[in-house]
Amino acid sequence: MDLIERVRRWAVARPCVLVVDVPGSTALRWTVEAELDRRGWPLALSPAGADLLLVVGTPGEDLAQAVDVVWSQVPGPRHRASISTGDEVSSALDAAVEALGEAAGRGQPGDDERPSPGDLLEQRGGGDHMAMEHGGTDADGHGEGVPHADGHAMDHAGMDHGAMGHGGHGEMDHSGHGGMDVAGLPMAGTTPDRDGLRLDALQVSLGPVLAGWPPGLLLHGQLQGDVLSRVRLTWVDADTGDERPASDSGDARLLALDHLSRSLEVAGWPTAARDARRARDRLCAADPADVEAGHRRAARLARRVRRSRTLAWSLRGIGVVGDAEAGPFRGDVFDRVRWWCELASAPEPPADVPPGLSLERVAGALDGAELAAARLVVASLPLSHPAARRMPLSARV
Amino acid sequence: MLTDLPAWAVAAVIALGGLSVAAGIAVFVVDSMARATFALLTSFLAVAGILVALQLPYLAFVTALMMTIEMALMAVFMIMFMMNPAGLMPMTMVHNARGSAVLGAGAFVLLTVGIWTMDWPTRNGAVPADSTRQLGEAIMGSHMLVMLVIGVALFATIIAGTVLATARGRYDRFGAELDAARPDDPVPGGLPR
Amino acid sequence: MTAVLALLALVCAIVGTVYGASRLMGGLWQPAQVLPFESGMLPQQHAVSRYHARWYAVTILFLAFDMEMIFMYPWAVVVAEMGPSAVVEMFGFLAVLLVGVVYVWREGALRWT
Amino acid sequence: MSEMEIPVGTSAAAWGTWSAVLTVTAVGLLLGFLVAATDRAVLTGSGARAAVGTLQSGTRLLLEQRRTTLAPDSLLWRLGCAAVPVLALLSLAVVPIGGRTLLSSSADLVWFNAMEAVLWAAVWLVGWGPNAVHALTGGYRFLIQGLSYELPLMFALITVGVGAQSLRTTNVVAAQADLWFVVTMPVAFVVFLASAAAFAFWGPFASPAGADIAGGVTSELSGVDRLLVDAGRAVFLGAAAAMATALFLGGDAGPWLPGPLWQLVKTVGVVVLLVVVGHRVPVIRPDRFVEIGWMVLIPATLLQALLVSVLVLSGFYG
Repeated sequence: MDLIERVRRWAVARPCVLVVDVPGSTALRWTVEAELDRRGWPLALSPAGADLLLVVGTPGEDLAQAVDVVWSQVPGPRHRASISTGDEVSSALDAAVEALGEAAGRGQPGDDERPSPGDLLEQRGGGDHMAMEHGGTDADGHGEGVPHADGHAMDHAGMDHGAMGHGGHGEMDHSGHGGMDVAGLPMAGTTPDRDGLRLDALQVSLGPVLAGWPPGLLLHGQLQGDVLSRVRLTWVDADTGDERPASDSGDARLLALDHLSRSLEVAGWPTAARDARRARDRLCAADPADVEAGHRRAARLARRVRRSRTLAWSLRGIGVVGDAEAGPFRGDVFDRVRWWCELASAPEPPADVPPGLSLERVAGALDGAELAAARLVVASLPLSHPAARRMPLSARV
Repeated sequence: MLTDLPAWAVAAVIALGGLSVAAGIAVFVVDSMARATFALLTSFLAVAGILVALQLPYLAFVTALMMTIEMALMAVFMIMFMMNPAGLMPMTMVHNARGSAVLGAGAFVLLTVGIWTMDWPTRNGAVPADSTRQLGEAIMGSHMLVMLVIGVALFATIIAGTVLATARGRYDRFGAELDAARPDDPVPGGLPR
Repeated sequence: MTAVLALLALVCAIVGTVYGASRLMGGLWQPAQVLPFESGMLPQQHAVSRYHARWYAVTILFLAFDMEMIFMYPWAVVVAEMGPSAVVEMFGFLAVLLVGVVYVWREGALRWT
Repeated sequence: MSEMEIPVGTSAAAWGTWSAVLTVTAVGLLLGFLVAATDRAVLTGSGARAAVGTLQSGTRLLLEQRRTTLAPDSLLWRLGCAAVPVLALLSLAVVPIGGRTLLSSSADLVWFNAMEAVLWAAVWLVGWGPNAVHALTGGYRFLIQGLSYELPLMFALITVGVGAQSLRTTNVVAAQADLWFVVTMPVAFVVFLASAAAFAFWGPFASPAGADIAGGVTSELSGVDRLLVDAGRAVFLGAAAAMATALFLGGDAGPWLPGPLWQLVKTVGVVVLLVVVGHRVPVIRPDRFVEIGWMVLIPATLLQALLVSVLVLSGFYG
């Protein structure tokens, strides 16, 4: 028994980590990611692949609910930790892996107060406070030319049982299911799609807890096959007034590297994304020699990314933003990746990055996009955050 | 015919034949389109196993290969078109169940009785050392015409299938004069045109 | 072929053993009952609805083209014996199919619509 | 009485059924481990420590709790998970180990192809089972990727068959006594390796398990289920590397060293090449790959087959 216990503890000594970013704790997340890279702990893409749920920063009410849902999906042995200041990163990770070893060594899920799927759905059915219902500042953030995207269908589709049977949902018909639920959830209804067919439309959410996704962003939309439509973007906890420090040390290069690492991760290029994170980590350092090394790394990465024909071929023509308002973010995803490269490899810290695009604009660009393309568009575009607009850039955490 | 086979092969043919029939019946019993499709695949894989027992490796492997791919694609279409594809709602995909059951069972009995009572010709010649080579010789030699006819038929299938299945064509993409430099498509592809 | 059956049996036994070992190592845990992952939000509908594959036109092309494999594998082993005529016939056959592919490409059916 | 019965120098006939079967399985698992460790070393830049790390994460998955989602199709889901490693190991039946294969029939190459084809069903089921949107999307991505790489892969295998005038792996190796096939069939070699990455949905062809869909088909897998799928992918990649060695790099031929050692050296070389090159490129998006597969790879592999046919007719291969 002792041997098995020791094997169990050894096995979780390098856990897979699912990182939850809280809006406004960007710099803290960079510190955490650097530490994880140093330790060689892999990043999980979904709760199923995670052992450790790491919340970086202090989430607001809605995000905390989302974290609870994700936590209920992590298989045991598991541990959940939160980090709120930069000094405690290393010690918090040590404590987390210790606690995880403890949980694994016990062998039995002693702390397993996992709510059942039925309970979770029940809570929502009872009209509980859910992030979904928050319009935030961008409640009507659907793209132009989307019929019936009145927010109403989104908020209620599948919430009260049989809601889809009610009239007033425009094109939603019920294809004979009579609004019955199976295991607490309804089946998808049908609506016309991008190409004029009537297809099943699956209501989906992307974010807030998703790898390579802007912290705190929430997307509601419907999927027909893998084409997204009726996209609505909101910030979670936007109405609670985010008073935390917004992002970074003021160096736009760091922001560029952050965007690059996210875009490259989503584009499926993990080694390049790792290089971007490492360059960012060095640039953050206090030691001038480290910063110099960071510059060199960033320049090398920029060269590598700009030269990659596969990446160019893969990202060309996606998410084209045409007008002048978009400023330097005009063009397709690859143009924007190249722009981030230019910014990241600049010898001197460039002047401020232009403000990001409004959620309405981005939602418009996502409408009718394929899921993979939508992810790339979101990763490549800077988004304007109400809190970020309000808050001055402040020192790193 | 079966007397030419060793005892294990006869046993395998019978067992796999039973599995194949059972899986075939399962197709109509299960609610879910995915399960129906993959029950049918099980049936085909059992047939591939029978071909192995009959010592026709090439036909066996190629049956498994083709049928799996085709069933995977059939699942795509079943799930694209059939309501409630996962069988989460009670439903049935059979119509006139009694009539079709009688018809199916009748045809099955007729064929089975035929196969087992028919006076099959006795084999003249030995089992080839390489059945794949023999097949190749037949296709390129005496049965060349078959291949040519099938080639034309497949070509016609490709053209007809595309014409029927796609709503957009080259005029939608390149304009009425077919002179657009870049096609107008909702999702770009890997090549410029 | 019996050896392959033995391999199949052994591999299935290994898979079974892995499941058994996991029960032993994991202390006989029940599988966790969870909701499907939707990035922290609750799923609103069952994901297994009718899924519109945008590339259905490619499947038709594939299924037709795929048929020629039945001929081509056996053809491969008799090329030398049958001489140039076999090569001409097979590649003539393939050329016809390739014309079909080019047609499909020009119609835009290789793209996701 | 026929070819299926006469074990033409199969490993089962030479070493006894069970020792041959055990050897194949052990080699398969070692190849999978090699691939997984190399992959981890390149991904994390951790060097030799990656071997321990691979063992560690394997053990971690072994003790991890499994999950079931809401209203899953458990039967098909678990079947799909278990089928991935089973098919990977079965595909090794026609890969020569120590100069012998476990199965030696007149259609060995078709067997390898068929095992990879049955994987289509398995991976799609892994995506379909959990009733989750990301996994489902991943399963469909695997199919469309398959539609694009399958025919080029078949043509690559057929080119080898033409060159050797046989579909039996041992004959293919024997036919390369004078000249490795890679010299006259470079296109087929590259396409074969790319297809190997595609059916293991790894590296540039990893979009069915992509980061943009939260891990795709693997997004709802934990514990043993994830272990089986990941191990199966690694074994498939390793098996394909060993097969590439036999089909294009002369198998166990080479001076000075004993045959099996040569084969090992070549296989390790192919694995390292595949992993290093595979991580130098981003994921190839399946909607873009369709046109490349059909309009570039199929004509290229067909020209390759034509070239080899002409060489065969001219008596080039002796």
